[in-house]
Parts: sequence; C-alpha cells; structure tokens
Amino acid sequence: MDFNFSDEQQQFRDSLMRYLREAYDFDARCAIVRTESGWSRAVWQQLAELGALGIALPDAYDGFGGDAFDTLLVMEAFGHALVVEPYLATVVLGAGVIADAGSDAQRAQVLPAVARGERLLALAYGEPAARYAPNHVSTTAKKQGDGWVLDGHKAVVWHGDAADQLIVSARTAGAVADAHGISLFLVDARAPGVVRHGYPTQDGLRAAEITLSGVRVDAEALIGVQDEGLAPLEKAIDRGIAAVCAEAVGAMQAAIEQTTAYLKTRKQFGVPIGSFQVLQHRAVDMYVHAEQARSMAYLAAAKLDAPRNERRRVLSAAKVLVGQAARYVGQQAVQLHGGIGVTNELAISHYFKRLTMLALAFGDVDHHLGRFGEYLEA
Amino acid sequence: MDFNFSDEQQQFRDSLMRYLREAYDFDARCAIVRTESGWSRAVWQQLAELGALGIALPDAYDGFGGDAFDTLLVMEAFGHALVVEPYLATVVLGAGVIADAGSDAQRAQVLPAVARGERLLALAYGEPAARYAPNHVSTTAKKQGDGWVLDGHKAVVWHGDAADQLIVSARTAGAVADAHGISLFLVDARAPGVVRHGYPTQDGLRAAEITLSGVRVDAEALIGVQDEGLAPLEKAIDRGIAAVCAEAVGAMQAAIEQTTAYLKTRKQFGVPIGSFQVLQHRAVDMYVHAEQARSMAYLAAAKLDAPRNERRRVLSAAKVLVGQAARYVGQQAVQLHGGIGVTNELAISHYFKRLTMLALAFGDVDHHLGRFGEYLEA
Amino acid sequence: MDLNFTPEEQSFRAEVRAFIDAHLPADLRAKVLEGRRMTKEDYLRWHRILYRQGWVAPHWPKAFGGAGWNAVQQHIFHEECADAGAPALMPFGLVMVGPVIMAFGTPAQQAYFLPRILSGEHWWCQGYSEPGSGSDLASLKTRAERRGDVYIVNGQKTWTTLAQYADWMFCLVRTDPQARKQEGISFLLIDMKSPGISVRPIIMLDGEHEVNEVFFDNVEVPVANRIGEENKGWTYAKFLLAHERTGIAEVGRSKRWLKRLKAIAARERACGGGRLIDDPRFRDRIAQVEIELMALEVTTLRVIAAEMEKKAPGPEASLLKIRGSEIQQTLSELLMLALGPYAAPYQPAALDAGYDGPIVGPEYGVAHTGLYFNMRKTTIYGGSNEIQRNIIAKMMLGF
Amino acid sequence: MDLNFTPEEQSFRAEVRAFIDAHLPADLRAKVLEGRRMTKEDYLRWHRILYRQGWVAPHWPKAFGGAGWNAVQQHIFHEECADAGAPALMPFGLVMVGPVIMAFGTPAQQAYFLPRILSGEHWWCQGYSEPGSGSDLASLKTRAERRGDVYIVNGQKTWTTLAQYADWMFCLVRTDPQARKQEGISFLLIDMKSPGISVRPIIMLDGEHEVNEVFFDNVEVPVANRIGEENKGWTYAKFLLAHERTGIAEVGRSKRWLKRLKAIAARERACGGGRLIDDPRFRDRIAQVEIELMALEVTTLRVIAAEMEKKAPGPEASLLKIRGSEIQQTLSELLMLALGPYAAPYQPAALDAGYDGPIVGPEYGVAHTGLYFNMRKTTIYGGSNEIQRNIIAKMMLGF
Repeated sequence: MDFNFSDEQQQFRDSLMRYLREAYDFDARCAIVRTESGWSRAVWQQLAELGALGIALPDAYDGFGGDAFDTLLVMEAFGHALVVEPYLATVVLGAGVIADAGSDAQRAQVLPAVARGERLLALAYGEPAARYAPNHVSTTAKKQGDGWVLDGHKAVVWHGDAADQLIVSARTAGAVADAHGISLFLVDARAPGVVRHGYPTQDGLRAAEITLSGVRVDAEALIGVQDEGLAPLEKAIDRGIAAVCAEAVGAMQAAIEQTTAYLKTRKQFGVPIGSFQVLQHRAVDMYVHAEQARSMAYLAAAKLDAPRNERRRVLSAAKVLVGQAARYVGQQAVQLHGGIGVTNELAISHYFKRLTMLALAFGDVDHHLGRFGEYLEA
Repeated sequence: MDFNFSDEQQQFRDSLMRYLREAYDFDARCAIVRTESGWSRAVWQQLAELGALGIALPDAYDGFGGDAFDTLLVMEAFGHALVVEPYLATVVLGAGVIADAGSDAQRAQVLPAVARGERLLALAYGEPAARYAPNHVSTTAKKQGDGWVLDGHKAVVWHGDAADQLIVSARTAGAVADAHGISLFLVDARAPGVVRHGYPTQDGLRAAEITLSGVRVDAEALIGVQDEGLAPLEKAIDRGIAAVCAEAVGAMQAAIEQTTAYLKTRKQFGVPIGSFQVLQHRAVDMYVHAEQARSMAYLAAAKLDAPRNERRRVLSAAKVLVGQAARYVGQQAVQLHGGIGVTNELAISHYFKRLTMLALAFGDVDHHLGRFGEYLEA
Repeated sequence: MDLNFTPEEQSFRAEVRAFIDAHLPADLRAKVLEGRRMTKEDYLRWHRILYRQGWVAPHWPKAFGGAGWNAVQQHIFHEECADAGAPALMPFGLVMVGPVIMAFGTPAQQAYFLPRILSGEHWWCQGYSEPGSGSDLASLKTRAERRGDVYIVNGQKTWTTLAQYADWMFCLVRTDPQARKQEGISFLLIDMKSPGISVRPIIMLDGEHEVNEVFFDNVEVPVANRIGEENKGWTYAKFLLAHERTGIAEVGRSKRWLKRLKAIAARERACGGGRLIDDPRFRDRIAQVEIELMALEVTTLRVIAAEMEKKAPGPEASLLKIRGSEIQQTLSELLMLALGPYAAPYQPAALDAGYDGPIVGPEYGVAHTGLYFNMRKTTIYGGSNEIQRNIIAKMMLGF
Repeated sequence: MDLNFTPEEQSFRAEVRAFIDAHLPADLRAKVLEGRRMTKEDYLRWHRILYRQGWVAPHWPKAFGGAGWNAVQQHIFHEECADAGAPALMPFGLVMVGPVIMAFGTPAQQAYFLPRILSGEHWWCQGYSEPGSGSDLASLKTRAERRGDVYIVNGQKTWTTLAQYADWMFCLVRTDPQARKQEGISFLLIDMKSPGISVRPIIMLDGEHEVNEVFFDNVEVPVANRIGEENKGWTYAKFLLAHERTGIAEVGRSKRWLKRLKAIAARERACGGGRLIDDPRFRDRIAQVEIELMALEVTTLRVIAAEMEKKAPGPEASLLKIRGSEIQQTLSELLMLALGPYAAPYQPAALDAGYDGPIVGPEYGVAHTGLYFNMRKTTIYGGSNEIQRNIIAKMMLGF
C-alpha cells in the first residue's frame, strides 16, 4: 500500500500547476471561453510541451507510459484551474479507446499526433434518446463493399466541434439497446456527410450535435472487433468517470480554498462571517465531502484495470459519492459567498457550474446508484 | 377555511392536558410502564370520565359525535405526555372499525362499553410475513355450520394482551395477498383456541403475538360484508395513521420544548450551550420539521372521509412527512442533550423511542413514499 | 377546524380563473410556462390588464385604488395567476414602496405616486443593499447631505433587481453619520433620471442581466421626496420588510413547476427504456418534493388564517421562506436532471421569444439548467436562510 | 501510488485469519455476530487467547510485551478480528492508559501495571468525564488534596464505561484549584477497591447497563500512583486523547454489519412480495451506505499511510470519527428498518446467551432496535461530532 506519488509525478504536477497558476488564472480562463472556439490552441500546445497530453499514452507511441494516477494528477490540476481545453475528449476518451482497442496502424496514426497536440478527438457515443446508456445505439453502420456507411445522430459530443477525428459508436447488428452488435469507427470529422452543430455548454466548455448522413469509411476505420464495441466503449466511459472524479476533486479543493478565504475576509455585523459557527461547520462538511471524494477518486483510478464487474462496481460507487460531494460543495460554496456567489463575476459560480456538470457527466447519481446496485450481492 | 378549534374543543383539550400534567408526569408514566400490565386502568377510567374515550364515537352509542379533529386533539395531548394507555388500539382502531363497518347490534354491544372505559379492543391484522401490507392475510376463517372457525397467527397486535375483544382479519376466499376475500371478525379475546403472548415494545407500550387455533365464532361475529373486509380495514389503518401523526406532533412539540429548555440551562465552556449557533439552528430545523408535520397532521385529519384514492394519497403523504420529521426531531433531541440524552434517566430518550416507533407504525417512510407514488399522476 | 374553502371563496376562485382564462395573452402564458426571457413590456402588458380590471393591487385598500381583498382572497388570486402562467407582478411598487407611501407618505406623495404605481407608469426599484452590507442591512453607507431643499446623495447600491427598467428607486440613505447604526437613516424616493445616477449591470451565474449596481454621484433629491421624518427611515424600512415576505413561499409557482416536471418526466425516457416518471428513483424524488409542497401549502394557509385574525405576520414567514426556497431549488434541480445529457447545452438565444434557430435537445428543456443555477439565489436574498434561522431561533425559540 | 496490499501484508492477513479461525470460540463468535449481551468473562476469554499468542497489544512495542506491528498490520489485524466476529478488546488498558504508562510512568509503575494489562488481570476504566464537564473536559472539579504520601480524592466521575467490572481507574483530578483550567490537573491511577469508592449504574436508553457514575468520598490514593508530575496531568490526558482515536472509524465492524444487513434483507420479504433487498428503495439505502463505507475505508488507509511515515495522527481523525459514527448509525437504523413491524418488540431477556424462552419475530432481529438506539451515543461520546467539526474548522481550515 502506497499513497504517495512518485518524485517524477510530483515534479510533473508541480510544473503543470505552476504553468496553470501563471497562464490560466480566472481572467485568462474567461477570455478563452469568450473566444470563438471557446478554448485555446496556444494553451494546448503548452500542455503538449509540458508532457500533459502524452503522460498516460504508451511509450511506443511517443507517450510517457503513465498510469491512471498520472491522468488523475492532470485532471485534478485542470479541475483546480477550471481548464476548458479538450483533454477529456481527446486524450482520456479518444486516445484511450485507440490505445485500448485500436489496431497498430490506428495507434501509430493517432497517438503520436495526440501527444504532440496536433490531433483532436471526440467520442461520439451519446444519442438523443439514449440518456446515459451507451448500449442505446440507433446510429447504423452498413457494410458497403470493403467499407461502411454510417447514418445517425450523435448527441452532446464533448468538444465534437473541435475534433479532427470522431470515434463513433454505430449499430452493425441487433436491436437498438442490445449489448451485442455495436461497433466503433474512426471517422474523419470533416468527411462528407458529417454535419456538426457546435455549442457552448453551461459550464463554459463545448459540445456538438453531430449528424452522419451516408458517411463512407473504409474497412480500416473499424476499431477493434466488429459487433463487440460495447466493451471498449464501456471501458472508455469508466476511464472518463475516473477522470471527471479527479477533476471534481481538484475543483472542490479550489472551491473550498476560495470559500474559506472569503469567509475569513468578508465582514458583516462587524466581524468576519467566518466567525459564525454555522458557516464554519458548513465549510467543514464541504471538506469532509471533498476528502471522501478524493478517496474515491483514488480508488477509481486504482480499479480501472480490474475485471469488468469489479471495475464497474467501483467506478459507479466513485461517481455516486463524487457526484454527491460535487453537488454539496458547489451549492454551499455559492451559498457561503452570498449575493456575489450567484453572479458571474467571481470564479466561485463557475466552479459551481462545472461541478454541477461533472456530477451529471457519464450518468448522474441516480444512474450510478442503480448501476452499483446491480453488484450489491456480489 | 378555518384553522381554529371550537370553544368546546379548546375546553376539552385544556381539561385533558391539565389532567395529564397533574397525573401523568414522567415519573408517573415510568411507574405505570413498570407495572405488570404496563398501563393503568385508573388512568383509563379518568380518561373515560373526561370524555376522551367517547369524544369521537357516535352520539347514538354514548359518544360525543366528534370528528377526526377531536381525535387529533386527544392524540396530540397523549403524544405530548407520552401516554401508554391503549387508546389507539381500542378507540381509534377497534371502535373505529365497529362504528364504521359494524352492524347495529355490534355497535350497541361494543361502543358504549368502550366509551365508558369498560371494554378494550385490539385490531389483529398484521401477520409475520405481511410486513406492512394489510392484504397479506394467511389466517383463515372457514365456514362451519352457522359460524366460522379461525386459524392463524396475528403479529405485533398493539395492546392485544389487554384486549377484551379482537377484530381479526381472516381470509374467507382468494389467495394470500388478494384484496378480495378478506373478512373481519369480532372475536372474544378469551375464547378457546386464542393464545396471546404479550410483551413490551421498545417505546414502553404493549403488543402481543396472537395465535388462533380452531377458534369458533358465530355468524354474528362477522363485521361488515363477507370477503370485503379490506376496505374497512384500510380505512381503519388510515384513521390510525392520522392518529399517530397527531401523536407524533404532540411528542415532537414536547421534545422541542424540553430540548430548547435544556440548551438554555446546560452550560459548557462557561456559557449555555444554547448560545452556540450550530445548536440553535439544529433546534430551528426541529421546529421547522414539527410545523410542517403539524400541517400534514391537520390535512390527514381533514381527508379521512375523502374518496379512497384521495384519502390514501394524503394519508401516505402525511405519514412520509411526519415520519421524517419524527426521525429528525427524535434524533436531534437526543444529540442536543448529549450524554444524558442516551440514558433512560431523562424523558427525552423516551420521546425519541416513541417517535421512532411512530415513524414505523402502519408502514415506514419508504412504504408510504411508494404508496403515495401510486397516485403521482392522478 | 375546516380546511376547505367556503362556497364564497370557491366562487371567487372561479371568477378569478375565468378572468385569467379570458384575458391572459397566450404568448405571455407560453413564455412563462416555458421559462423564457421576459421583457419589461411583457411584465407591463399583464400589469395593465389587471389594472384595467382593478385587480393589480389585491392587498391595497379600495380607498387607494386596490382590490381590498382579504388574505384568503389574495392567496386564491396569486395561486390562480401562478397556476395559469401569468407573469409575476413586480413587487417593488405594489408590495414594497406602495404600502410605505400609504402608511407614511404625505397626501401629495400619495396623490402623485400611488396612481402611477397602479397604472404601471412608474417602474420602481429597491435601494437597500450595498456592497458592504449584505445581511447586515443597517450598516449601509450611502450618504445624503441636506443642502436647503435638496439632499445631495453619494454612494452605491447593489443587487438592485431590474434597475435597468426603473423610473424610481426607494432608497435608504444615511443622513446622520454620527448616530448609531439603525438611527440616522432616511427613506428617500429618487427619480432614476436624476443627473449623477449610473447603472451597471451585474450578470448572474445563468448569464442573465437581472440585477445591477447603482452609483450616486452628487445626485440631488428634493427633500419633498423623503418619506416621513429625517433619520427615521429604519422604521419605514422594517415596516416594508415585514410586508415583503407575503407570498415568499411561492407555493403557486412551485405547484406549476411540479406539474411541468411530471409532464416532462412522463415524456423523457429512462435509461432502461420506459418513462422517466416510472423510474423508481426519479419517481420518489418527485413524490418527496410533492409531499413537502403539500405541507408547505397547508402551513401557508395556517399563516394566512392567522393574518386574517389580525395577528401580524410574525417569524412564521421565516419558515415559509426557508421551506419555500428549498422546494423551489429542488424542483429546478429535478427539471434539470430530467433532461439527462441535454442539461448541458447553453442556449441563451433560444430563451428569446421569436427565436427560430436550431435548438439542441428537447425544446421544453432550454431554460431548465439556467433556472437551477438562478434559483440558488432564493436561499440568499431577502435575508439568507441562515438569517431566517437566526430569526426563528430568537423569536420562536427564545435563544 | 498503489492501493493494493503488498504480498507481505497479504500473507500477514492470511496468518491472522488462520489464527482467528482456529482459536475464536464459536459461542463467542455467535454472540458477537448476533449482537447479544456480552459478559465480562466473554471479553476476557478472547483477551487471554490473544495474550497467549502475544497479539493482545498489536500497537505496543515488543519491549513492553506488545506485538510491535506497524499501522498497516494493526489495521489488518483489527479488520480481520471485526470481520470474524471476535469480541472487541477493551481499550481502557491497552489503548488508553497503557501508552501513557509506557511514555510517562515510572519503571515501577511500568513493571507493575503493564504486564497486568496484557494478561487481563486488571480491567481498567476511564475517569475523565464529570457531570458538569461534558465536552468541556478541562472544567473538571474532582479534588485531590495531598496529605503526606497520599492524595485524598473527593468528587464524582460519570459516563464511566463498564466501571462495574473495573479493577483500576485512570483518573483526572484537580490538585491545584487556584490554577487556570488546564493547569492544576493531575493524572492518578486509582484502585477501584479503595474504601470510599461507590459505583452507581446508569441505564442506557436501550435498557442496558453500560456506563456508571463513580463517587469518591475521601478516597486515599498513594502519591506513587500519580503519573508524571503533579499538575501536569492535562499533558498526559491530551497524549491519551490523541491515541484514543485510532480505529474510531470502526470500518471493520461496519463492514460486518453491512454483510449482515444484506443477508437479512435477502431473507426478509418486501411488502409486494419478493425479497427486501430487491425493493428499489431499500436496495438504494444499502448501496448508499456501502459506498460511503468504501470511501471511509480508503480515507482510513490514507490516514494510516500517513501515520506510517511518522506523521502524527492529526485532525483527520476527526473526519474518521464524524463519518464513522454516522455510518454506524445508518447501518443500525437499516438493520432495524429491515425488520418491519418486528422492530417493535422489546426482549431484553433474549439477549442473554442460553435464553431459551419464546422469541417474537425473527431470532436474528432481537438486538437491532436496541442497537439503533444505542448507536446514538457514537455522535456524542469521545468528543461530540459538533466538537469534531470545531476541531476541523480550527485545525484544517484555519478558522
């Protein structure tokens, strides 16, 4: 048992957090969100140079061969600084699927480019009627000659508007919610028939609705085994869950720091409002939530390579607990700030909004409480 | 709309509460609980003389013809004083069924005796495997000649050991959980074949397991319509729910009074602990819960004669909200008393225990949340 | 004890409902029900319709042009308006400063201001909060120095709701800086077109412009626009705060939101297929908030019944504020959660009436997440829920 | 970063498990698992078994006869004991006064007391709380006046757990009434058989005799039984409190209760038929508490890992106390709720081993409601959860 990060990991985290402190304060972040694209290619290049994009990618493809705890470090730092760049979409989800299930050719084509910051990916798995179920796939891929033709509507694809390539789940067999018969395809985001409607999300990030109309891809576009795409897709989603748990832990820590600082500064009735016991204990409950969430983020990272059932059980447990913590910490951070907390002017409301969206990402608390319950007697 | 009790009602309440203050303080109550029977026949006679036993029974049978709000007044006063006598079992449930569904002969035989304090009843409807479902009836009543023969096990029958007569639900047709085929019988508690194992309950009241082995009753023992006993039984249970809601409101008020008094008296760190804001706000939340519970107790009383679905919807809503309030107020009353709160020495732990049992009576919060949910789209 | 409305009250309800059915414009109704952005004119259209009917001020005495209704009638009226999706009536003139002018204003002030509040000619805003004051209202610093027939006002107000629309502000200012906190405060009526006033928008966390900062730079206010006596403003301010909390529980609006939530949950699909409303967890969440709302409605009626008997609204209003705000927050959260992944898109343009661009996700959902964010204010403003608990601790429990 | 136990730690666990399997008496195990009443002899039997194995003091250095295990090993040992249903080891000697005697006792005190703690010959109790002190421990009033070689002790202690069994008490007394609160306190070891000591039972809300009042009427205590210096007792008391909180989260026992809860919920029938564990509401409640317990287990391991690196256990222990006690309360409440109407019967006689009278309801349920009642103490004793929050506010958040 070892709860320490290695010296290398600590150095990496320190340099990443130093960079974010210097280049990515709240004003800088707001300016980036206000741009047309909603994120910064300059920041992205800096992250590539810091090694953040390749840290958890395989050595063989210009990565650093890190593990889930390296991803955790990055996401926690990003949560702390409210980073809006497409790391989750490109590196964790997109490159994760390719590294995990892609052919050697796909890996060679995609991963080094991702590590260098020259390739953006998005995982297009959601659909309008799917809610949080990745097996609900009505997008179709029909065999045509050597290749495939894709048709369908992919919903709320994170950073889908910025992506160079999309990983699309499509049905190659079976009925709409069947586990079997789902395949994954690597699709050029600018291919004929791909229409992307990008939009901002409530927390200042980006997403897109993507329609595919007779989109042709060749045989090499298939990722992994035909009809067996659900397994790598579920694994990617669990990696995504671990990542957003870590991000939420970073965001909660920042929110708690800012809230306690505010409580010590802000005066009413002639005293700092932090002298009121009720507000102190509220801050303590935020802290308790955040510490428990940190424990679950660690456990989630540790169990990403466990057998499927154990992995899903723990990842859902993490999402439930972190989701509840994110909700409590976000809501109370706003409440303890009072009026200024419900404006866009301080960072705190932006932490609240991000924490709200993180609690919903990949399924809300109820969804994962149910998924966890499937393994209750295991 | 009128939220006032009539002058008559207020006088009745005043005299009842005066009696309880004088004759039924905590020490007196403890002494009664320690007796062999666990309740006091002398108190029962006093309650008869005060009119409390007959207040809500029909005029024609020596009652005072009161309504659900008269029962509410009695139960609230009993809750406030932690009364252990068999009022719910005898008057609300037992006499309620007879008044509601009994024949004229049954009414004439039972109700005046109840009003005079000379007859005790118990409603034997629960069964070991029934949990909170009154339709789960495996006790059988088989026709024999003009009469019936009853066999079965009735579980946790409140004050079943003290009762002179039992109202027993038994299956006369259908399968074990069918709604149809349940009949109610008025059974002499000392009839051959009736075996009662009485015991104290966790809150200082009494209950009994009752087995019926070849118990013969005549045709006149049937209450209401054969096979259609579930409707009056459900109505009796809903009356019981309204009654325990009112009792819980009284108990919560007493618990809050005693807790706030304690907070103002008890000193630590040189100041009354009631000066700590966290404890003040806890007391406020107890108060808020209790006020909302009072509103639901009123609504429950008001809807007892509404059509079945509306009645069940409101009664379940009341049970949910009052149950949650009883849990919170009970737990926090103990917590705010600190060490002395977890002993048997002060009254407060007895309020906690009674509130705990009231929250479970006739079905816990989950049970009634589910029952309420059946009418969600009505 | 009788929880039913009397036949008279029921026929009053029928009359109100019939009027609203006949006169509430369909486009306004749709905007309100869907939670779209309201313009100043939207509010004023409905205000004027009620004004013409004589119903715009349900709680004002007839002598001042109000409807003169009792507390139960007012409750029925507000409940029917909320249920039908009528735009809210702005409280600043009708509920806040109007009663102060009636109680403490000069005949000239009453004759000038009250009819214009009723007609909607004057849109009012509230100048109470300041950057440093928050829940500690009496610590306000905006100065008014007497110079002959005018006061010279300097300072800053904040959280001024819809000041961008306002013609007049009622404003607490410090006229005696030497006096103790609550003393030395005066209550002024200030023309928002006065030179020296500037208004800066504050953008709320949902991206909307709802509140403002208002700056006073040597603004001249005629002494004739002072309410009552100099340095006695705190008395009038407290009078207003006691009235402000009527209807704070927002039971009517919450019932409408609950209805909407159920309708949407019956349309949304749960993950395993089937309707979201049949998902046991979501169903329980709806059931729980519905039960809490039922209790709050009865509690509200109990407080109204007490008012009817001339018991002044007391600290019970704090209870209504606490539970009312929490229930609104829960409902708005469930409306967001019902959308699943489609809670994420931010589509401010789609909130405008007449928007005909693309909409991401179900059209009924465009306002929900913003509503959830926005509703966080309800436990903060009008005296935070922590302050309300302090009030109950002191007034009801004797701490 | 590696959350797995090392191969060495895993084989240590296997060794512990094998020993417990082989040596824990079946009747003791059954009593613990079913929550029946434990006698003094029950506790001592298990104590002596571990003593013979050399494991009764996992955290004591080998030099004093302990096992000398590190924090991870101790955790594994306690987890295995809890999981197997071994009786708790009484903390008063082993965890509380033992380390104080090791750190501050004289060689003579060490030589006399430590072996008798290990062997179980001395049962200890804690004389800290007094009727007036509660969370404000330092306000204690029990007096000890020096008279030659002895102190004369007068006063009263309360909440003295299992004092009815105790041979010795470690006790805080005031030796200098003039000094400031925390000063003037001394730490005495008192023979419970001394003349002038009387013990009065306090019956807990579950009807059980667990704590006591202890009265001192001119009790003579040799000065040789004082720990350390006169008037420095507060230092030793604080040292003890810092150690007392090890294992406070009770993760092992809670895991055992969770397992039991699931087994019972799989046997109980839900209202609509089917198993209670398949009722979505009850299932969610189990799932929720299991998730919280998973998190608490990792948090505990994080604190233990920090301890391993000689970082002293800090205010994180308050976090473990808060969440640990809340989880215990939730589990005991679910155990009660699982019984349905059979939560009501009160059957104290059935808690004794060997009881063969009638039992109402399922036999596995006789202890549950009492357990729920009893567990209310966990958020009160050892520094109430409100005090723990004060500690975190001050130490972790800098208020």
